[in-house]
Amino acid sequence: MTTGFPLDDAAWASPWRHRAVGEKLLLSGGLLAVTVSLPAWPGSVLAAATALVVLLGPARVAPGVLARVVAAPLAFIVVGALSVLVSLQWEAGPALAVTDETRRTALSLLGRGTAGTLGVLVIAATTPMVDLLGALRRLRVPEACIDVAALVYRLVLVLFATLFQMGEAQAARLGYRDRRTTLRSSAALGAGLLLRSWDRARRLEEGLAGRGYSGSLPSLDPTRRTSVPFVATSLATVGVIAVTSLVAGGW
Amino acid sequence: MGHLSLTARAVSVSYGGRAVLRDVSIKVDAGSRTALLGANGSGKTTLLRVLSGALRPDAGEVHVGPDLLRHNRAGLIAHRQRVQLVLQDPDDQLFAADVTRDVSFGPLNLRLAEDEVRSRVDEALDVLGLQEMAQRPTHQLSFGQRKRVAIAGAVAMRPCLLLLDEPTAGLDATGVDEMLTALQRLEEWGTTVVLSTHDVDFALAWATQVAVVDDGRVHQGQPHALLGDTELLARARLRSPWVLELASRLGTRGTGEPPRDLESLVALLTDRAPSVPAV
Amino acid sequence: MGHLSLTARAVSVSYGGRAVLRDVSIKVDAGSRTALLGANGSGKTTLLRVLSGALRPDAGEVHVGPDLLRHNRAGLIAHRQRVQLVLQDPDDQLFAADVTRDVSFGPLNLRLAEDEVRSRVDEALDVLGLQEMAQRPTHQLSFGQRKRVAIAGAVAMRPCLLLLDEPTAGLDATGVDEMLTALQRLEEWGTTVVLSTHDVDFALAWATQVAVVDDGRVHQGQPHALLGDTELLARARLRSPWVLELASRLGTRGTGEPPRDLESLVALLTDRAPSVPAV
Amino acid sequence: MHIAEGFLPPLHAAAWTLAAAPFVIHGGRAVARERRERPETTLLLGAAGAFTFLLSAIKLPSITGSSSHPTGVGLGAILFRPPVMAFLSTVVLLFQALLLAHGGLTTLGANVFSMGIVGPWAAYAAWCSLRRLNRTAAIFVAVALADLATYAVTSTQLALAFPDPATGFGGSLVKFLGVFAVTQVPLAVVEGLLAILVLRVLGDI
Repeated sequence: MTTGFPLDDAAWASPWRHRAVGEKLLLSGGLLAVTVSLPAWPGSVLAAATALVVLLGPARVAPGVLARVVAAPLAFIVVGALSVLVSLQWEAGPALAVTDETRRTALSLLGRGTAGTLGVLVIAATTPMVDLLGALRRLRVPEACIDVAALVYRLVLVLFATLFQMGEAQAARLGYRDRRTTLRSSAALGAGLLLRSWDRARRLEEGLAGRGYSGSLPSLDPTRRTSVPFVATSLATVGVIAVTSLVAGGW
Repeated sequence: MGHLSLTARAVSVSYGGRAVLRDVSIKVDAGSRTALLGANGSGKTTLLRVLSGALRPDAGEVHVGPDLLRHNRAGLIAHRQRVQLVLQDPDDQLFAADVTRDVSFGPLNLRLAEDEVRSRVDEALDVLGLQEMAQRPTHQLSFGQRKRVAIAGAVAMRPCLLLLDEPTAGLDATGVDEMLTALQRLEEWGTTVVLSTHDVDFALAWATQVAVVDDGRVHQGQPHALLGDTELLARARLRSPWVLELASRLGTRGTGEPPRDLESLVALLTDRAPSVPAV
Repeated sequence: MGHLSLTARAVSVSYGGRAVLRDVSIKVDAGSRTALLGANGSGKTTLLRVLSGALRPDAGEVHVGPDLLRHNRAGLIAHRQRVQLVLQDPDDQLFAADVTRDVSFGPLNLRLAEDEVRSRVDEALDVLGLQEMAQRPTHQLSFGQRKRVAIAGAVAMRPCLLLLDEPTAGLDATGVDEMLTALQRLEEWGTTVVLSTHDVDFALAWATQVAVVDDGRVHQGQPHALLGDTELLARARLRSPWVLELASRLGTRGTGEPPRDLESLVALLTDRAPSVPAV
Repeated sequence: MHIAEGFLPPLHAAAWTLAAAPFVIHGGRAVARERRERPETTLLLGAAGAFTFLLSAIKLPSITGSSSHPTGVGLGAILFRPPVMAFLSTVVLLFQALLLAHGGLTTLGANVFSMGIVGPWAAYAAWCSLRRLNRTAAIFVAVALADLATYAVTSTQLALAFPDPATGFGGSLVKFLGVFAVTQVPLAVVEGLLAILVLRVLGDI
């Protein structure tokens, strides 16, 4: 059974899962940094290509999963870029125009958005959420906040299964045959979800009390050694992209 | 309602690259009692979801009587009025505050007149033996009662075929007895029931047809043939029904009709006793 | 750890005016295997919660060995290091994203050093046969595996007594076998296990002591005495174990040790055969 | 509607992060304080966060044909109050970025500002001022306003980053508001109706 979150499944199954979070963040963050801050051509294209090679190569993310995951953000990127491409003029009434400048900005947005999304996937598809939260904990983010976030993760997975089954059971009884029934069923689903969320929290409180729960949720993070070759390769790759786009960069 | 058979042909399903059902075919005869047997995670629930139309298989077809199930709006609406699936956990299926409101959810979606909705609800509660609970809030009911309310919600759609995922799981002896009574009444009422279970003893005692799900493949046949096949059962991570195991260990096999429950085993064993030569 | 007995004396509990337990006493001997039998809603879980300290009874006392359980902070902390309760639904106890993180929760709350925590986690996973799953995400485990992880979380507290609420409910044959192996290893490891169940066959085969919960009252005794008492069982809405039922129907009762599972029943029945005078 | 990763120039991304930070830190502090006083808070907040995240997975009946999902922040603001929503929305947006590739990390601050701060405060203000007149109407207005405010702020953020070469910020704002109105305005209406029904099922109104 799938969990409903292909990226999460990919992260847990990733060959890079046991790598130190810091080194993966370095690579992902480095790609994001060059994408956002350096000229889009050729920086974004190089960053996007690098992220794609990393994801499909050593990180072994299935191409189908990748395609499914990028579809939604890509829609936003395209719509956003199109809005920038078309300039709204005002000469005796509204008029639309495409200029060299808007074309360049739209293209650079397309490049930056795509490269940025792929860059985030380098960390998202290789690192389970809980490892990232562990890293935040080491960065001195307050314990209480990390505990809540970790619990949100676990409960999302538990409750998603519930939500999915509730929706399917409603559909079986024709709860989504038209707009009216859909709205009614969605509301029952939302209310049911809220009640089940509370119920889960209450039962978990009792379940954890026996093991000494008193508000905090400590757990043992695995120790991971940073790989020098990985860090060096990441720095070199990001450096090459940065230098190339600074030297050859147009816009 | 009327009697209709349900058929799946060459159905394959995979999740995230893993094959859950491979080229599976199954035929549920109208009026039969079919038990779908398999270990947890064997694909029983997936097969039920395919049969109910909730899951569109990667390959293969589902037919109700002569009609092919089409996974478009109209096709699913038609299919769901004939085939209803009830999931294992009743709490995933009860949305309304009380029993009557919950059971009326389906009939209301069928756009029936209020009178008709009421009579459908009464009928469903009656078949499931829940009339006295009609006004009770669902969360005050026992687990076994909630399971029956969930079934009543499906029954109010007046399906020809009712698919039940693990209807006896988690029930105590009383709960199982009440569920058996309900199944009996559903049968009299003209509904063909398919249920999944990992309880081989229950399947042997109840079913007239058995399908064993073993690692994504389905073997269908007579209860005694399949449940006496120890090799198949071991492959499917199921144990033998104790009546068959005992009959075989005591060497009674082959003498007449094989036993299906305690009563028939006792009859068989006491029949055999006189055959031991007396002094 | 060490061996300690667990006793409840004259315990009464009521929820919202309804008496759930009335003047109940029970004694769990160190090293015994105690099965708490009862229908759903009979009060089994409530009794386990009282024994674990999770619920303070309206009246009555709980003792571990010679020590009275006091419901203050220090008393509960001391009690929970000796007595651990594992609930029926593993998702009520698993909060962490992977197995090791979850099992480490209890030992970390005991403020143990990291090395000690790690060794406790390893030990608990080892006893439960979960070493290979140490790094697996919780949500990808099967129901049976999650049940064992929940038990491992309790075992990492190194209790003398482990209370398991319906450990076999919802498990298929393989899951039950794995659970039995785990119970066996817990016993070898020196933990006394008390479990609740409504499966009379399982209780007969496993337990050395049985307590039947019948409408808020508890009857404790030897498995054969209680599980052969058809009147008591009927009152408690339980059926008879099939081996005892069959033995009684075949008239073997009274000839030597009563059977407790298929093997001993076969031995009994085939032993009987030669006793029929040969020609 | 979240701004995708890489979409905002670095200065804008940093500025919105700085703008959101005080609210999120305030929310985080409130969480820590709350927990010291009531230990069960962690579990309730975890459930509230999971609920908010999953609410956005419910598909709503679409009026325009495109599928839309509730943001949940309006309902969340009424149920859990805006300071807590600032923190919970940050968690939810982080999870959406990493579990669904929806939104981004450099754009997290901007998205938190629109969906986690302006949206909930707008909802809460509407709820507080209208609830005495008519609770049903107050819920509808609060939840719909949370959506509309979120959408207006997101469009403003994009317009500030990409002013139109001819008509500047104003022209750009008109463009972005117009383009995303197709999905966001009907969503606000439907989510308002949904919130009324949810609270009615729960017996609150």
